[in-house]
Amino acid sequence: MNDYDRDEMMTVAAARMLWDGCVTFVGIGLPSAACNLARLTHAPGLVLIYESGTIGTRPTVLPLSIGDGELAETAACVVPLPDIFSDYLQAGRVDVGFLGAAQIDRFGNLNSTVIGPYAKPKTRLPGAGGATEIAAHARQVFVVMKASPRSFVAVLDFQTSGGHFEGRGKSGARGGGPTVVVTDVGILKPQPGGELALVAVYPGIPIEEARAAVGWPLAVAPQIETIAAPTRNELAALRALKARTEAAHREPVRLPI
Amino acid sequence: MNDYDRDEMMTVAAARMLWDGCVTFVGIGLPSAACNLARLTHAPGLVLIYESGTIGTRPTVLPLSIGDGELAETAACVVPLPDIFSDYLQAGRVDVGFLGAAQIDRFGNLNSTVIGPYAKPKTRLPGAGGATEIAAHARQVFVVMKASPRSFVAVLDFQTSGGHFEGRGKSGARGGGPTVVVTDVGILKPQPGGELALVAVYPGIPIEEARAAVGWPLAVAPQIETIAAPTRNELAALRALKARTEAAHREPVRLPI
Amino acid sequence: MTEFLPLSEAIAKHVPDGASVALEGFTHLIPFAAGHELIRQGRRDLHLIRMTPDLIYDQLIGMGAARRLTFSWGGNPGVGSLHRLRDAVEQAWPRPLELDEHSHAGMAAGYRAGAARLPFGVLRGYIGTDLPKHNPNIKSVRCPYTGEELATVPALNPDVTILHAQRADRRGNVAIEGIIGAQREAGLAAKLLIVTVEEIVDELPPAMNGVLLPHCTVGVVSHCPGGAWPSYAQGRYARDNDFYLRWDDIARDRGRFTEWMERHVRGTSDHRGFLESLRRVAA
Amino acid sequence: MTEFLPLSEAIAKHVPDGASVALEGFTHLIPFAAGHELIRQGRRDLHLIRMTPDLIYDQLIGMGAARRLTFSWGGNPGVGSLHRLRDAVEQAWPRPLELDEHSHAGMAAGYRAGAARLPFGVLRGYIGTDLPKHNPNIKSVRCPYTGEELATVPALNPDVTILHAQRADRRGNVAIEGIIGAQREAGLAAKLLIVTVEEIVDELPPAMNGVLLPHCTVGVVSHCPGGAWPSYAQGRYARDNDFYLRWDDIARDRGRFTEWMERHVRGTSDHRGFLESLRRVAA
Repeated sequence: MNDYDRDEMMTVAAARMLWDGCVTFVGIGLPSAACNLARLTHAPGLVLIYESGTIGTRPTVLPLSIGDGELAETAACVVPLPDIFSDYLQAGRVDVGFLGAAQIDRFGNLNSTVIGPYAKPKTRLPGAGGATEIAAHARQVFVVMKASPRSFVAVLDFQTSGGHFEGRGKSGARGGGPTVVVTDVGILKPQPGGELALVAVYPGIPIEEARAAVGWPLAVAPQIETIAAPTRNELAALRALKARTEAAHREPVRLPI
Repeated sequence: MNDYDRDEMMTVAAARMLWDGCVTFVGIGLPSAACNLARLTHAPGLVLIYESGTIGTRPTVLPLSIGDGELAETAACVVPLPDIFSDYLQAGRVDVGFLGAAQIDRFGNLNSTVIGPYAKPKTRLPGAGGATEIAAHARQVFVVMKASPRSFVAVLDFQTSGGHFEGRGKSGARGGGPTVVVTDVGILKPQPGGELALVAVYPGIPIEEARAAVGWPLAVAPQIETIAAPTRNELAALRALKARTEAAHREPVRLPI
Repeated sequence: MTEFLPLSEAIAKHVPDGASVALEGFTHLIPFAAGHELIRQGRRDLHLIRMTPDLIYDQLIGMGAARRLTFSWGGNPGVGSLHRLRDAVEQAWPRPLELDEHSHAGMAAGYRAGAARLPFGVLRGYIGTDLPKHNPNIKSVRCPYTGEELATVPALNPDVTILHAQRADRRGNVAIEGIIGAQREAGLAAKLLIVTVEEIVDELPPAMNGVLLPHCTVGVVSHCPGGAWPSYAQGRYARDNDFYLRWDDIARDRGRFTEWMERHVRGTSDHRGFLESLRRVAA
Repeated sequence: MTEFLPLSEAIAKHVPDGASVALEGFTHLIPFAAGHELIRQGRRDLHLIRMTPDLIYDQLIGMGAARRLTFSWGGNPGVGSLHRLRDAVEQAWPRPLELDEHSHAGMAAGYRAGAARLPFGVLRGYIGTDLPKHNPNIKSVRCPYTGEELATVPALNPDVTILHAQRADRRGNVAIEGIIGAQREAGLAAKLLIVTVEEIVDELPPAMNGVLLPHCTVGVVSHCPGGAWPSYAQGRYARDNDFYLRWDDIARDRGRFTEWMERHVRGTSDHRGFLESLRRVAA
C-alpha cells in the first residue's frame, strides 16, 4: 500500500483526527477534503459549517468555492453569514476550525495577509477572511500547510491570526488555539509554553526531512510516532470523492442567456 | 348619518390620517382596527408591521393578539422580533407608530407602567413592551386614547415613553414624537414648544366637553376644525370587519388532544 | 448529543430550584406544558425570563415558583392584566417578586448578545423613559467613533431556555414555522436548550432558509403534542382566544386560581392529563 | 415607492462618481451585471465595499473605478489571487487603492450595525492579529458590566448597496433563496438599495420565514436575467467555476485584462450583449 501521495497522506491524517459529531468550521481545499472524507468514513455525524452560512452540509462532491450551490442544497439549514460568526463561532459552538496560511511561526501564529510590509507589500495575499476569529474562538484549530522554509518562518511578515501568542490567555480568545499542524512531512503539536514540536512522521519520511522543511530549529518530541499509511478503504473513499468532484466540475455550464 | 358611536368616530378619524404606502407599526385594539380599515378603504398599499415579526400583513379579521396565526399566514414575510426592533423601528423605517397608555401628559409623554410609586404600585400595568422605542423612533407617533381627567393628567406617575419632553432633540430619538392624539372627544396636536392643544372636534361634541375631559388646562388652537362624521362607506367597511372578526373569534377551538 | 427525554425527566434532570429559566415564544408556540411541569415538580426561587410573561408566567408566579422576573410586557394579550403578576408585585402574594424590567427592544438586544456570547447588547433605546432610574441593569456606552451615548443591557444567558416547536428529527434538529419572536436568540443564548415538540420525525426536509435549530444547539428534545395550548402551533392548532378571556376570571381571585391550578395542573400527572381534565370540564 | 428602472438608468441616476457602493452576495448571487454597468458608465473614485471582492471588484479595480476598498478577503475563491487587486495594492496600477481591511466577523458586525442604524458594531474579535495596527477604524469599547475590552468597527452604511436576487414582484418585494451571506444586512444598511433580479412576477408566494426584502426597503428593482453570471442563482443557473479558473489567466496580464474588458464589457451595451459576446467566443 505505498501508492499514495503526500497530499493524500495529509488529508487522511487530518480526517482521522475528526470524531463523529464533531462540529467543524471548514475551509476550501484540503480541509474540505479531509472533513468530507471523515464524514464518508468513520464520522458520518460530523457537522460541517461553511462560513457562507451552510450548517450540516452533506455534499456529494467537494465544492470549488465556499458558497457552491450544492452546499445550500444539502445543508440542514442556511443562515445569514453574520449569524455564523456571532452565534456559532464566537459563541463557542465550533469544535474544530481548519486554517491554512502563507506563513506560520513556531507558536502557530499565521500570516495570510502580506509578504513584505503592509503598506507596500511584495505580495498581497487574500487577507484574514474568517481566519482571525476562527483562530480565536474555535475550541481547537487544526492547521494544514505544506512545509517549507519559506512558509514555516522564524518571523511572520504580518500576524493575521493568533496561535499560542503571549497573552492569549487574557486576550478574550475563547478557543484553545492550534492543537495540531498537519504538514506534508509530519505532524507538529504545541508543547507546554506553546512552541510547536514534531510529534509524528509519515512512513518513509525521515525526521531530518521534516526539520529541513522548517525555517526555525524545530523541536522534536521525545517520542515520535509514525502515522499509519492510508488504508485501502480511506484511499478508495478519498479518490472516489475526488473523481466525483472532477467529473462534476468538468460538466460544462451554460451561459444564462 | 348619526348612527355611529364614539369608538367608530375615533377609529375612522385615525384611519383617515394614514396614507397609501405608509409603513405603520401596529398595536392591538383600536390602532389595529384603524390600520386595517385604512387598508380596506383608501390605503390598500398600507404596510402593517406587528411587533411579533410579521411585515406586510393583510388579515381578513382583526387579530386578538399581536401574534395570531393569521398575521403570519397573510404576511409578506415573518422575521425575528429582534430584527423588527433593530432593522425596522430603530433604523427609521416606520412612518407611523400607534400608541395608547393609561396616562398621558400635556407634552404627549405616556405611562403604561404603574399607577403609584414604582416600587410599591397601586396598580401594576403591563409595562413598556414596544412603546418606549416606538415613541423614540417612529417618524410620527399617533396616540389613541379615550380622554378623562384620570388618564389625561398634569403629572405622570411614571414616564414609560417620551413625547415632546425637554431635551428630546438631543436625546438620540430619531423620530418626531407624537404628531396627533386621537381621543373620543376630539383631536389634539402639539403646538410649537410641544404642548398639546385641541385642534379638532367631532360633530356634536362641544369644545367644553373636550376641555373637561382633560386633567390640565387644555390649550385650544385658534382655529378648531370639525371632523366629518364617518361616511356610509367607512362605517360599512368597519362594521363588516368587526362582524367578520367576531364571527371568527366565536369559532370554537378544539383542545389539541 | 441531543438527549431525548420525557418532559418530566427533562425538567427533573435539568431545571433545579433557583435556576434562571426562559420560556420563550411570542404569542405563538409558548411552552405551556413545560411551565406546568415546573409547577407540578414544585420548583422554587426561579429567575423567570420572558419578554411577554403571558398566562404561563402568571401561573408560575401565582404558585410561588419565581423569585425574580426579567420581562418587558406583562399582560394578557388583547384581554388585560395578568392578575397573579399584579398580585405578586402589588401585594407580594404569595411571595415578593423582584422585577428586572425592560422594553422589548432592550430584551431583544439582551438575548441577541447572549446568543453571540457578548457580555452586553447596544441599542438606541430607553430614551425618554423612567425605566433606567429603576433598573440598574440599564447602562450606557459611548460610541468610539461618534461620541454618542447609547443604551446597553447585560447579555441574557438563561441557565435553561425552553421552547416549543412543531417538529424535531431523531438527531435533534428542530424546525419552527411561523411567528418566532425571540425564540431563536433565546434558544441560542441558553446554557442548555430544551425543546418540546409536537412531533418527532425520522428526517426533516432540508430547511434551506427556514428556521432550524441544528442539533448541535439543542440539548434536550421532549415529545409533547399540544404542548403550546392555549397558545398555538402554526399549521397544527389555533390559539384558544376564548381561554385567554376565561383566564381573566380564573386568575382574578386567589382562591379560584389556586383551586384551578391544584385541579388541572398539580392534580394531573402530565400534559395529556392536563388537557383531558379540561376536556372533562368542557363536556 | 420602489422604482423599476433598466439597469443602465438605475446606475446613471443613483450611483455618482465618488459614491460608496457595496455589491454583496457571498459567492452566490454576486451582482456582476451591475458591476459591469458601473464600468461601462466609467465611474471613478468609488469607495467599494464587499466582504469578498471576487472577480467583479477585480474588474472594477483594474479599470480604475475605485479609490478605496473595504473588504475582508480578496481572492479568487478556490483558485488563487485577484491579480488586478494585487497590482493595485502592490504597484498602484492603474491607480493607488486605499485599503480598509477587516476580518469577516468584523465586516459582518459593521453591516449589522449599519442595518440597525447603530454607529458601531461590537465583537469579540481582532484578537491576536496585526490588523488593528494598520486600520484605525478598528477600535474598542469597555463592557459596562464586566469591564472587558471588546473590539468595535464603525457601522457600514453604503450610499448604495446593489444585490442580485431571483425574483421581485411588481410592488418591489424581493425574494432570495439559498446562500445569502451578508446580503440582507448590506441591503438594509444602505442609504439606497438597488436589486437586479432574474424575474419579475405579479405576486410572490407568502414567504413566511424565508428571506424577503419588503418593498419598503427596496429603492430600485432592475430586471436583469443572468445578472449574477459567472456567479450563480440558486435554482436558475450554476456557478461557472470554469470561468473563475480562466479569469486567473485573463487578469494576470494588464494588457490582456484591458483588452478583455474593452471587448466584452465596455464594447457591449448591456448585460445581454456581454453574455452574447462571450457566447461568440465560446462558439
